[in-house]
Amino acid sequence: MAGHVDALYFALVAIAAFFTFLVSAVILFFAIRYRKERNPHATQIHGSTALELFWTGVPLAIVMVIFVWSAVIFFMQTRPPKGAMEVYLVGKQWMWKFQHTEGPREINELHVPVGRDVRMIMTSQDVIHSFYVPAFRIKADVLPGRYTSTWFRATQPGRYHLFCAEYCGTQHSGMIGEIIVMDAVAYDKWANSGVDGSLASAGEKSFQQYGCSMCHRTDAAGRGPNLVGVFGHPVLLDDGRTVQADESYIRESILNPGSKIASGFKNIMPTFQGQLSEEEVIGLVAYIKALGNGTVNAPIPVSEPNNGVYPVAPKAEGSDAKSDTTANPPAAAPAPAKPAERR
Amino acid sequence: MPDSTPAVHNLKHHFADLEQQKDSSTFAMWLFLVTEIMFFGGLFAAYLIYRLYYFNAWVAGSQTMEIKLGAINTAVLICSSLTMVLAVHSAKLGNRKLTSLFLILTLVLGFTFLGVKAVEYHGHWEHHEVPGANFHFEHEGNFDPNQVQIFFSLYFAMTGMHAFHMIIGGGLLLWLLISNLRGRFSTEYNTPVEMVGLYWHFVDLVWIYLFPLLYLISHHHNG
Amino acid sequence: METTNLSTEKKTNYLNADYSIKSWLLTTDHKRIGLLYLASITVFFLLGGIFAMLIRLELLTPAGDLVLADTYNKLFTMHGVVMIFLFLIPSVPAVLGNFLVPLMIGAKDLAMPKLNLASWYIFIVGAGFILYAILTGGLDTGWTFYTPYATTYSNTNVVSAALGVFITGFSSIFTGLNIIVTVHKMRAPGLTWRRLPLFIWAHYAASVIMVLGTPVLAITIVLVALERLFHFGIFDARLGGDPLLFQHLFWFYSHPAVYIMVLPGMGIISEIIACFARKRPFGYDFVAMSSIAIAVLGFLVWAHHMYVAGISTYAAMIFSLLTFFVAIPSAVKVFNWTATLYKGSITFASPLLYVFAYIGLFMVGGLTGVFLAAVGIDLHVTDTYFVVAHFHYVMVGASVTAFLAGMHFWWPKITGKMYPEFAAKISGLLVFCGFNLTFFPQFLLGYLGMPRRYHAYPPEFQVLNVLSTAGASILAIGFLLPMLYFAWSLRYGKDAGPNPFNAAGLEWQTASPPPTYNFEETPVVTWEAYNYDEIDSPQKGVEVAG
Amino acid sequence: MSAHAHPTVKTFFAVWITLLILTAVTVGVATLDLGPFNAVVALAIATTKALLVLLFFMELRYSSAMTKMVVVAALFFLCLLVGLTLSDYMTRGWSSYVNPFR
Ligand code: HEA
Ligand code: HEA
Ligand code: HEC
Ligand code: CUA
Ligand SMILES: [Cu+2]
Repeated sequence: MAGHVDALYFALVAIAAFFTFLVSAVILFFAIRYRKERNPHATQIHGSTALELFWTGVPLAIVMVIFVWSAVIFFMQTRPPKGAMEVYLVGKQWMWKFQHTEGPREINELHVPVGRDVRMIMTSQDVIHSFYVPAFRIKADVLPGRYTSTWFRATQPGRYHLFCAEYCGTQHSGMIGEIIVMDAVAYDKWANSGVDGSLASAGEKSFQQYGCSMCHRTDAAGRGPNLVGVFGHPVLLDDGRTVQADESYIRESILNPGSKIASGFKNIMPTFQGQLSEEEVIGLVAYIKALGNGTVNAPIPVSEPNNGVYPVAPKAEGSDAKSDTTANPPAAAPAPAKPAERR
Repeated sequence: MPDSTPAVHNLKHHFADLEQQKDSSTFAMWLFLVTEIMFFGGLFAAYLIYRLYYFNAWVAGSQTMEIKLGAINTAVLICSSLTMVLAVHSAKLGNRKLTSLFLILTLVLGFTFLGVKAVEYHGHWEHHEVPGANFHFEHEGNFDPNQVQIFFSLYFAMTGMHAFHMIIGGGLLLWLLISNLRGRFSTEYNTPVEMVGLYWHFVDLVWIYLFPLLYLISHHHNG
Repeated sequence: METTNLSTEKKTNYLNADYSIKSWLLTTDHKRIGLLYLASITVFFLLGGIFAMLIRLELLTPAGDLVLADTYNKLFTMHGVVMIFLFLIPSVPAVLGNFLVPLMIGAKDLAMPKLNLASWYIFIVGAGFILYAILTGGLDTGWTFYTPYATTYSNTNVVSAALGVFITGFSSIFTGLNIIVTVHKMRAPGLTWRRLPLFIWAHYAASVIMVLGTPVLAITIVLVALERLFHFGIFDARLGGDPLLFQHLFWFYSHPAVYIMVLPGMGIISEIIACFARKRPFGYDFVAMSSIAIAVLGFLVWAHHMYVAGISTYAAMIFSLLTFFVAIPSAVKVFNWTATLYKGSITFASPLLYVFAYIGLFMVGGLTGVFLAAVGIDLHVTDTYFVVAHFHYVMVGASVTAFLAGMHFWWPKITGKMYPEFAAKISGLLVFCGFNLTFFPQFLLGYLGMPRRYHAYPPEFQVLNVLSTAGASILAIGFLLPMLYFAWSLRYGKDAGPNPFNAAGLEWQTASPPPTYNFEETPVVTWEAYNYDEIDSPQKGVEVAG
Repeated sequence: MSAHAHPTVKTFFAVWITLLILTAVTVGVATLDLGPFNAVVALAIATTKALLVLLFFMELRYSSAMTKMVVVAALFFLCLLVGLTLSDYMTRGWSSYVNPFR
């Protein structure tokens, strides 16, 4: 990614330098050639429509090329490839809290394997922060109240700066950290050295602890919908809309259950706003995601990009993705029958 | 015309004639109304976005409105627009008495509006519908009370800004009334009356949209 | 330069008509009001400049050791707020625009002189609120007031600063309104739209932005204050609101506002180039229309400040595309200015040197704006020093330089005295060099990844920061000098006469300083704008009206 | 400039009556259930009323072309504000909201 960005950047530097030097040189030349001593009488020229069109058209053509080029890069920067490993991030004044799906939690440090796509699913506990790793040329604001996401793939082991790029108060400049890129073997060792179980199993615990399992059961007796297989699929809402059950939707369903009601159910689920920490919510989200393919401890399925910020990429290759749940491409078919089945 | 002030007296030094002066004021007033449109525009944009996002909450919030009071107030404002227009008309004809009469009527109607609005606000306060610590919204429906709070935030911002404009309008009317009683206006010179008229109608116009948006359009949906 | 024998000594003019303080504070003369503004914004520029110097001093070392983090945050916030709302927005329009618009169109005053005076008072009251906020603990939200930080988390004086910005906004609205009405209704007989100086076109366009954009800022800032005071949830994510809505509404004004800051300056550039090249500006119609185009297109691009803020990818692309369009009219202007020099008869007076500096710096600033418009690049450099460098190039390098150019050019008209030419050239050089040394390294810093609004930074960025601080001290001297020699010239400067540069334009056809009602007789215009051929032809001088 | 026509008192009363009737109508319609058309009808009526006020009470109908242009320009920029903001809000959920409208 850095390569793409740099290429465009240097192209722009070249264009900018060209125009700056061209115009400066012309001005300098005219200023000397037509100085009063040498040219005591000005010749009045009113203008030239042909020239105007020329120097409107040329810059326009140039910027259109730049637009397309940069838009392509932007698409790459904002659409996580399939099969990316996922890391959850909670920003707060003034620290970064990471949670790996394998279980480890970190503060202000993020260990990732080299050569793997890493997708960040991020939210903030308070104000807006911004996740910025200059070496990877990526940045995305971390907002309170919803998930945003971005992704990167580190190509060189090493330690890289992580900055908070959105002003967030007193210690904004202290909200820095490091991305530690390790080779795959070292990373696996690191990830599995801890005692903590996976994120989904932590979520499973919360699921019991907060009584979610009382209503959300796998048999038909639950007062709430069966959550198995919800994730990654369209959900029909009672107002007729259909939404994609992505991380943001799950999050919203837990914290603001009233805002989107699954069709066929009543708005009886209590809000858990204020009772769950962002970390617990993340655990629950990871758990419900894992339920998506039936087995909690199965590899986390490939998910769609989160609600809103970075919409779904047109389905690309992704053949090496190990997941199978995408066999049912969610955005392709609104399939209102699907949620109905679950009732 | 009775005791009309000499036209020259009202011509400011930097204008060539009264016509240029009047054209300038009218044009300036319309430009000012443009800024008002953009001012309220920000609120309307917010309203629209949240209505699309939080439809159920919007319905719930809207259904707490007293349509009857809103309708009465709409009628009151429309009447005040009529009296205002008549005030302008009489000022143009140089009829000082009628001008005063209509200005007073407009003023009275304006305050009636504000009074009714105050009653409504009081009701919202009683029902804990004012955003903030006091806010409490307990109704059946598939929505999050916080979203209803946003509805009320916008409700108070919009109607509050509108009421604020009415109060300024009231001040202007009072000033017109006093000037008129002092015989400042004549057939030649009555621009201030006309300008305040434009302002007053604009404020009316904002309400013409606020009324359906806040009171009516969600009346029949079930949230 | 031809010295006229018309002595201005004995004549009464707007300056010596009355010396009492009351005659200044209650004046409705646009020229005096312009000077009231000049005095006020100079004070605010110095204040903002002092904040800037403290910022630069702090950044001399990587560790945040000069001031506390909180203090630093207040410094850049107050620097931004003061420089933007109290200095740059009123700078050209309310000083030079106020002074010159009526003169240039042959009017006795602006259409609404009392409103004009009221604008100044409103400005002062608004500034008072902002200063109050600064004095009672400051403000630390950044000049952008982003929510929810500004509404919920900051514990500084947001409400009074917001109120101040709200109030100064009205001053700006009224100035814009006044200029528009004046241009429409007060033009001298014969002065058709296509005979208007480009300065007028530029101010007209900027005024359109002030009238259309500022109210949206006003209501937004009111909502921020309400949210802070009464817990309205409109922008608060915890209450279900959307912080991005604030950003949309804020930038709906604040992007067009950057063109309020630059357009009037562009008008100055057109006047000065024409005068010192002794030519009608190349492509008059295109330059005039590009001002209008910038004003209109400027309203379509605001979300380029929000590419990574969480807006939809599609919206980001739409706004990116539109942003590229707004660069085109600026390109048209630059090329036409250059072409105006062709076959001119050029004298290197200091205003023209400032103009050359302007064009160079504006190109760099503008073209790096094009970098930022490119979504793929902006993702990396947004909220870094690259952006800081970009906007200082356009705001300081371009707008402030244009303001200085204009001040030199019209100083003789305003005061009747010439500034010292040599000192002016030196200060121009200092500004140009100091400026580049201050802000060019910041482009590099930004691309290397140094985030903005950082009180402390990793040590590898130090060298470039030191360069930048060094440049800032040169720049400070460059800005200080004109204030000194302008003041000096009031007493010791040569008498200028009505038209020291032999310039076209109605403002030069009355005495310097002009009499209270500008013209002894309302001029009747029978010639095209920029009739330098007639002025310079030895047979036919243009008769001086009045 | 003062040559142009002016509305008469009769016009004012006619407009006034129409406005009151329209108010009654819009309140009446609100009690019917028209689904999404409640909003459409209410806003259509509001716009009619607004136009009446603009054209007759504010005498826009009798004003110069310039004034009319000013009003149109204001509405145009208002549409830009609303429209471009919505371009974000309406496309945010393109991956998720299969049908963002109802
Ligand atoms: C006077 C003020 C001013 C001016 C004139 C401009 C002009 C421009 N600005 Fe700038 N800008 C700011 C002040 C200004 N800006 C400020 C204050 C901020 C940051 C606010 C904050 O976050 O605090 C900012 C931030 C900013 C951003 C957001 C960056 C970010 O936060 O991520 C962007 C993105 O698109 C941008 C773009 C542009 C563009 C495209 C122009 C264009 O108008 C430039 C047009 C000019 C030219 C293009 C040069 C001349 C043309 C030629 C020499 C011909 C050749 C041209 C081509 C081939 C294209 N600006
Ligand atoms: C018109 C607008 C304007 C102007 C003129 C300036 C002028 C300057 N700015 Fe400003 N700047 C902004 C608008 C402006 N700035 C804005 C909007 C921001 C963003 C704020 C935010 O993030 O919220 C910003 C932010 C900003 C930063 C980034 C802070 C950060 O992100 O952490 C820096 C850092 O170098 C900086 C430096 C300077 C310097 C060195 C000058 C110099 O040009 C100033 C030189 C002038 C003087 C010094 C005054 C005159 C001289 C004297 C009075 C001499 C005597 C005084 C001394 C010797 C101390 N500015
Ligand atoms: C009182 C019963 C109850 C409890 C306790 C409860 N839920 Fe629910 N939940 C429901 C009902 C009913 C719905 C469907 C209506 C809705 O969308 O609000 C639902 C919907 C959901 C959905 C959206 C599913 C879909 O198909 O769209 C998720 C996710 C969810 N709940 C998660 C949780 C979690 C996590 C907890 C515990 C922290 C929990 N629930 C606790 C009743 C409950
Ligand atoms: Cu977190 Cu800045
Ligand atoms: Cu911008």
